[in-house]
Amino acid sequence: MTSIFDSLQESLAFLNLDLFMLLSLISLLGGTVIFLVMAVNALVAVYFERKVSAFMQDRLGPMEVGILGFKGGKKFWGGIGQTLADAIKLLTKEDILPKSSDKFLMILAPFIIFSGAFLTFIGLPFAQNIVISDFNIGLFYIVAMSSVGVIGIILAGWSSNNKWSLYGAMRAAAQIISYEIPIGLSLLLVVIVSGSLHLGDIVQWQETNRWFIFHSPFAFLAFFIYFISTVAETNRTPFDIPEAESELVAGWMTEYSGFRWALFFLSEYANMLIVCIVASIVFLGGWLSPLHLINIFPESWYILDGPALGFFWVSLKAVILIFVMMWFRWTFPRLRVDQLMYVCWKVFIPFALANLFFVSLWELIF
Amino acid sequence: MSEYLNNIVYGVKSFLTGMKLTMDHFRNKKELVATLQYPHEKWPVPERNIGFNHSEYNLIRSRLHVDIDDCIACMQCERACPVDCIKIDSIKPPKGSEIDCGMTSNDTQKKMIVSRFTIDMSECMYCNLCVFPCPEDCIYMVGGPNAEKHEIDYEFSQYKRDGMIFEFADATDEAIRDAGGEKWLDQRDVKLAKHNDGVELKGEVKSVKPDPITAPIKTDTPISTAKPATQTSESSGELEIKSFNDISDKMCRGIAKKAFMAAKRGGKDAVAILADVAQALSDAGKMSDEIQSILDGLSASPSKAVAPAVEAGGDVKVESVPDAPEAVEMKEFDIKDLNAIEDKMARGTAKKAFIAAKRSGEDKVEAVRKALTDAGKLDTATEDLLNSFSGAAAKVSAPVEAEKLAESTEEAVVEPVGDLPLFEIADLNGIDDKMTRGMAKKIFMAGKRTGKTRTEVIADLRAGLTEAGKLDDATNTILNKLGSGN
Amino acid sequence: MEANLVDKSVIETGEMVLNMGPQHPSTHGVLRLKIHTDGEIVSQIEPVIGYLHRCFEKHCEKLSYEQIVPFTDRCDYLASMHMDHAYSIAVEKLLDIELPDRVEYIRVIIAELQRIASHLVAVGTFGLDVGAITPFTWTIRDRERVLDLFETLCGARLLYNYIWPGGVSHDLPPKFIERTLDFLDYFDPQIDELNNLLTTNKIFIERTADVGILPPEVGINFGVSGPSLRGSGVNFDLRKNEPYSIYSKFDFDVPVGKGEMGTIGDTWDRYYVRVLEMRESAKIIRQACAELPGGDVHAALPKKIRPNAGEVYGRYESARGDVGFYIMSNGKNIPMRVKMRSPAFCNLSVLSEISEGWMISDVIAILGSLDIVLGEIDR
Amino acid sequence: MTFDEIVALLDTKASGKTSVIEGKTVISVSPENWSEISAILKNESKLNFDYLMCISAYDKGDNKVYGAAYNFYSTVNNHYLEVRVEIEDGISIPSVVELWKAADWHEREAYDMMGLKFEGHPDLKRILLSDDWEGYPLRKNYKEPDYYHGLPVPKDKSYWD
Repeated sequence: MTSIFDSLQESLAFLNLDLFMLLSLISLLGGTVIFLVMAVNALVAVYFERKVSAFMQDRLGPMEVGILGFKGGKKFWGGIGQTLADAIKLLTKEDILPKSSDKFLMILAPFIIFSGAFLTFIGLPFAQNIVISDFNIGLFYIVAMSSVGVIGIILAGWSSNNKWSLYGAMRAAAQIISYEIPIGLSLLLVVIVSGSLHLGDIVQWQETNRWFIFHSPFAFLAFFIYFISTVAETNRTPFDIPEAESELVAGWMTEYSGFRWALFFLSEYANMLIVCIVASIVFLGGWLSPLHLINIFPESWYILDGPALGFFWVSLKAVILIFVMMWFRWTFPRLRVDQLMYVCWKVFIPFALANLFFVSLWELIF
Repeated sequence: MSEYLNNIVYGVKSFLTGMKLTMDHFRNKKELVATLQYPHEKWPVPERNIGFNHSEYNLIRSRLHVDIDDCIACMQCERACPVDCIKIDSIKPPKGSEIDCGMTSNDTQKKMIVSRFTIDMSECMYCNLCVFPCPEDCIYMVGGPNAEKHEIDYEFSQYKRDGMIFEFADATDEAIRDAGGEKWLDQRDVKLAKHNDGVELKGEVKSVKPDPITAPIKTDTPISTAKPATQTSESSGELEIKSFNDISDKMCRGIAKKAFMAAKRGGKDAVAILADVAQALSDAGKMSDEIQSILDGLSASPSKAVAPAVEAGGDVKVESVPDAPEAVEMKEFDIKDLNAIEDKMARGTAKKAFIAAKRSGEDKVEAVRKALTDAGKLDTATEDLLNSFSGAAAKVSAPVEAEKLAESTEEAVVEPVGDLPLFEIADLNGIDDKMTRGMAKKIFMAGKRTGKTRTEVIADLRAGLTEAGKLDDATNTILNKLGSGN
Repeated sequence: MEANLVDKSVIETGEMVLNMGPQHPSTHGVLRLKIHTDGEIVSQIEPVIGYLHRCFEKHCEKLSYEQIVPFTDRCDYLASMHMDHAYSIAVEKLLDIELPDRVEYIRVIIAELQRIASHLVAVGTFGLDVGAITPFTWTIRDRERVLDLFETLCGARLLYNYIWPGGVSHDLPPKFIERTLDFLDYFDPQIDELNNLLTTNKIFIERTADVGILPPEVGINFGVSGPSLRGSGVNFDLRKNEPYSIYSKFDFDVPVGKGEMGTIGDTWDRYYVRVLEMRESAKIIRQACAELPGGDVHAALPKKIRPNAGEVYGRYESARGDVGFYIMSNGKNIPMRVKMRSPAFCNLSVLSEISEGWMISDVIAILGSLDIVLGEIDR
Repeated sequence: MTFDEIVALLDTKASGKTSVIEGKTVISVSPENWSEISAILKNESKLNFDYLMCISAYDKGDNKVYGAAYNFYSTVNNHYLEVRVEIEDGISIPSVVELWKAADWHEREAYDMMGLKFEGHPDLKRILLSDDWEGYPLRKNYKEPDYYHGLPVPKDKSYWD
């Protein structure tokens, strides 16, 4: 598995730059790519979410705004330019910092959250060879980086000097840190079985055996624990208690507006994408086609697996998972903060630990 | 343990039920979509569009409409309105005159001319109560029997609140005059003038008079425009940092502002500040003709906070403010204008003279000037102020009379905006002499009962006490204090 | 050693006062709650009302009896018909008018449709309060159909001025009964959908059952009425116990809280009573539509309302509870005093009693289950 | 119980302390007897007025006499009673908050709007108007203030009338 970083290094070798310049150039290129991915993801996902929610709620959603006169079709694609218009609106909005807020931290917070999401993308493969930098400990790196954001959330809540924000930040800290544990335990299962933290190796294991979700009943359960915990990790309904618009106004984002708020939004949707891609790579066979569900087909059938289609499979799986997350959001009420903790500590963690034990047994026996 | 598991099972089951439902709505159930894409699709109109019978009347409450030809000015609708949003004036032709007011469509002979039929839709609460009592069926929410004539009007909007006042009467001034409505016309004109006065004010405090002296015109620009006269600031007698905004060059502006701030912090007065600014600018070598003229303009009228300033720079935008100069001239000399006088004592004297002049109907400006000269308090600033009004005085006299007329006929006298609230009776306790205190309190109560404003009450007090020879210095100070609002 | 690490004078622990409102997504209007909290736990609540005070009672002293009707509309803007009806009943009692049968039937049909519309908002916004957004849009969608019916009826969608002392302003439009029945046929399955989506949802039950329990005797002592009181298991409905208008002719049940998911009188019960009441209202409408007599609706409209000196206290079961109009007349065409006993005013007063010790999220749920309308509280 | 029975019962329990207003089914109680009568109304098992529906403060219009009309209902015995307590301005009425919690807000409202004072009320302050409001708006002799916090109160529509 080669990374974009490596291939760029090779292909730019003809420039005869010294190493420092070369690395800077490549980092710049890589960073731009990540930023574009995040921005496009947010644009598309917000539009998608609006339409999904609208259809589930017997509405039509955005129908008016178009791009360059093109308004989209009658139903689903109507108002295709809405999120673009929203983005422009957010960027041109007045930037408000409350008078008695801690200005430095308040400005800093969105960037911390943003860089948490940004850095995670470095180790995240979109397909076999489409990864910015290929780590040996890719899984570990992703889990570590995706929890950086919580610092930003606490800073945002604290520095706003608003009681609602503070509540939101405290809830978010408790929630995100708690849900790290079931996520970690579920991913540990995969590491035990495949014997590697390298995402490429994990997919390799699934290629030779089967999708990990079908490894054993315990792996099946682990997938759900992982997925629901990530819903909580990304602060989405039914676990959106840090935002809880009917209780805390807007939680830790209450005092933010304009560009800074847009950064929160960007990172929220980026986090969604990250956890869904990780789920599809680790549990759902990554860039492998659905034929790898159970490996019993003859060799010649696997033409669907080519490197070109890898990206397609990963994104398809991720999009389906994102849709499920949205589906959750527009179906369920919100949990209370103590119930949220109950679900984590009294349901998910015991189950995840039991899973770990039984999967180890399973590996010993079979 | 089983309860724990049961809970989980029940939970998962209920989640799946819910998710199935939302998925159902996502995939089919499109017929349930309730969205109406408003500008493209419009609300269907309920189909009851037959006649004016109560049982058949098409009920859309969108906008009131009056078929004025049918109106007999019976005032039923005005009386029925709970929020007084309908106003009807009518003029009955004198007996024996041959004016024909017309017939209604119900063949009723009209006996009056409807000179005014206004409906303020911004106050209407769409209760429909005015529709029912009408004997001629001429007022209705649009959508009635004349729906084809008057479209159903869901969407009427205006930029100003005044725009929501709809006038339905179409009687010409001629017709009204013929019917003997001169008096009504005069009253209407007074009201209109008053209204227009308010419109020009745009809600700003009327306390400081705009500068009547034309703005210092920059010689080398062909056209210069005075900014709307209403842009006066409340802190009269002070130079403001905003005044320098007219300087076009950024650098110069910065220097000027810096110098201004420094000078202001030093507690200098306007002239000294300007000198400082000029000094700073010439030190920096930035002094140009343009700036000089601006500074000159500022120093010429330092008592006016924002001098009507010159649009600096080459390209001058001509903002036509045709009414502004006229409005300036027509502004009446008000007692509050005297607040601009710095010296407390002088202000008191001036106000006293003003009130006295107002009562006796003399020329107020002259009276004030005389009183001040007698007291030896007439300084240049005050002189300027008075001069600014003496020109206007002649023209003012006509509207003043008109206003008096209006006052005599109307109960509602507009209270001067910006006057301070009436002070408490306890504030008079500072007066030492018992007799004086008692007298003052009596006057105060009388004033309060008749609903006078603070300045009026104080003027009364002053007049009353002077008459009794009880107005000593201490009392005067107290009154002055009250007059200035603390 | 450890004692030195924490300077107690700097780090103080104590209660925090949280101002919920007047601008807050879940206070259902401009209500302000001063909440004393210890972390998330609420120790004391002080509702501050009056932000929407519009001098209703003072207005009434300046307006004639007919002109007051539009103002009663604006008290409870989610159940305007009920306010009209309550006021009209009180004035009719004062005037001693006998109404034509058709008027009574029309009034009952309209009032029950309005009850459905009002409860739909109550149920939907309650879902919103606990974080479920989809049920809200579904209920609003259904309410819209009721409002359409009202629009054909009297031309207005929210503030109707339809029921007058002595009658109604207009007769039913053509096809109104058919359309009403169509709506009811459409509406029944929607309640099932709502139940599947929200009422029986595990998270919803966790959030609402056993939360904010209102014991019946406390409710009565505080003057709580309507569905909020019936949720506590008190079988008290003016339509049944003191039938006004022609409610004694109809066959319907009064749903009360049974504590199916938790304790009797909890938030879930108060919510579910409303859902069940919508079905009962539909039942009443069907019966009334079947029996609707003919006649002139304007027969009993008095030319001028000028009651004799005296006073009357009229009670009415509105969507929020027991509306009372206390009207004192001194023989003029303008009432001497109109006092409105607003149900939500009393219902809200019990909030601090039942929500202390719960969490902030629960306070929102409890507030939502009381179904207050600020227009009516502040008048 | 009918109104006459209630009156008879009250006569035996506290004779002479209540009177029936002529021509009306309303009982009048003087403020000094009100706390005793209210306790009887609430606690006497035959009466058992457990539901205080409404307290309506009213102004007789003579600038002197103000009153409060209490509307009671018994959810157990299903009967009604209206009691009036009339006072001269400045005298306070005993509060019934101890007996009916519903009275808490109603009494505050009566104080706010009509200036009736209730003795023994735990927290008698304004409820609908702001705390610094002057005067009691529902009194017949109430005059709207010209200024509120220095802001003129718009009373006329000069351009419109």
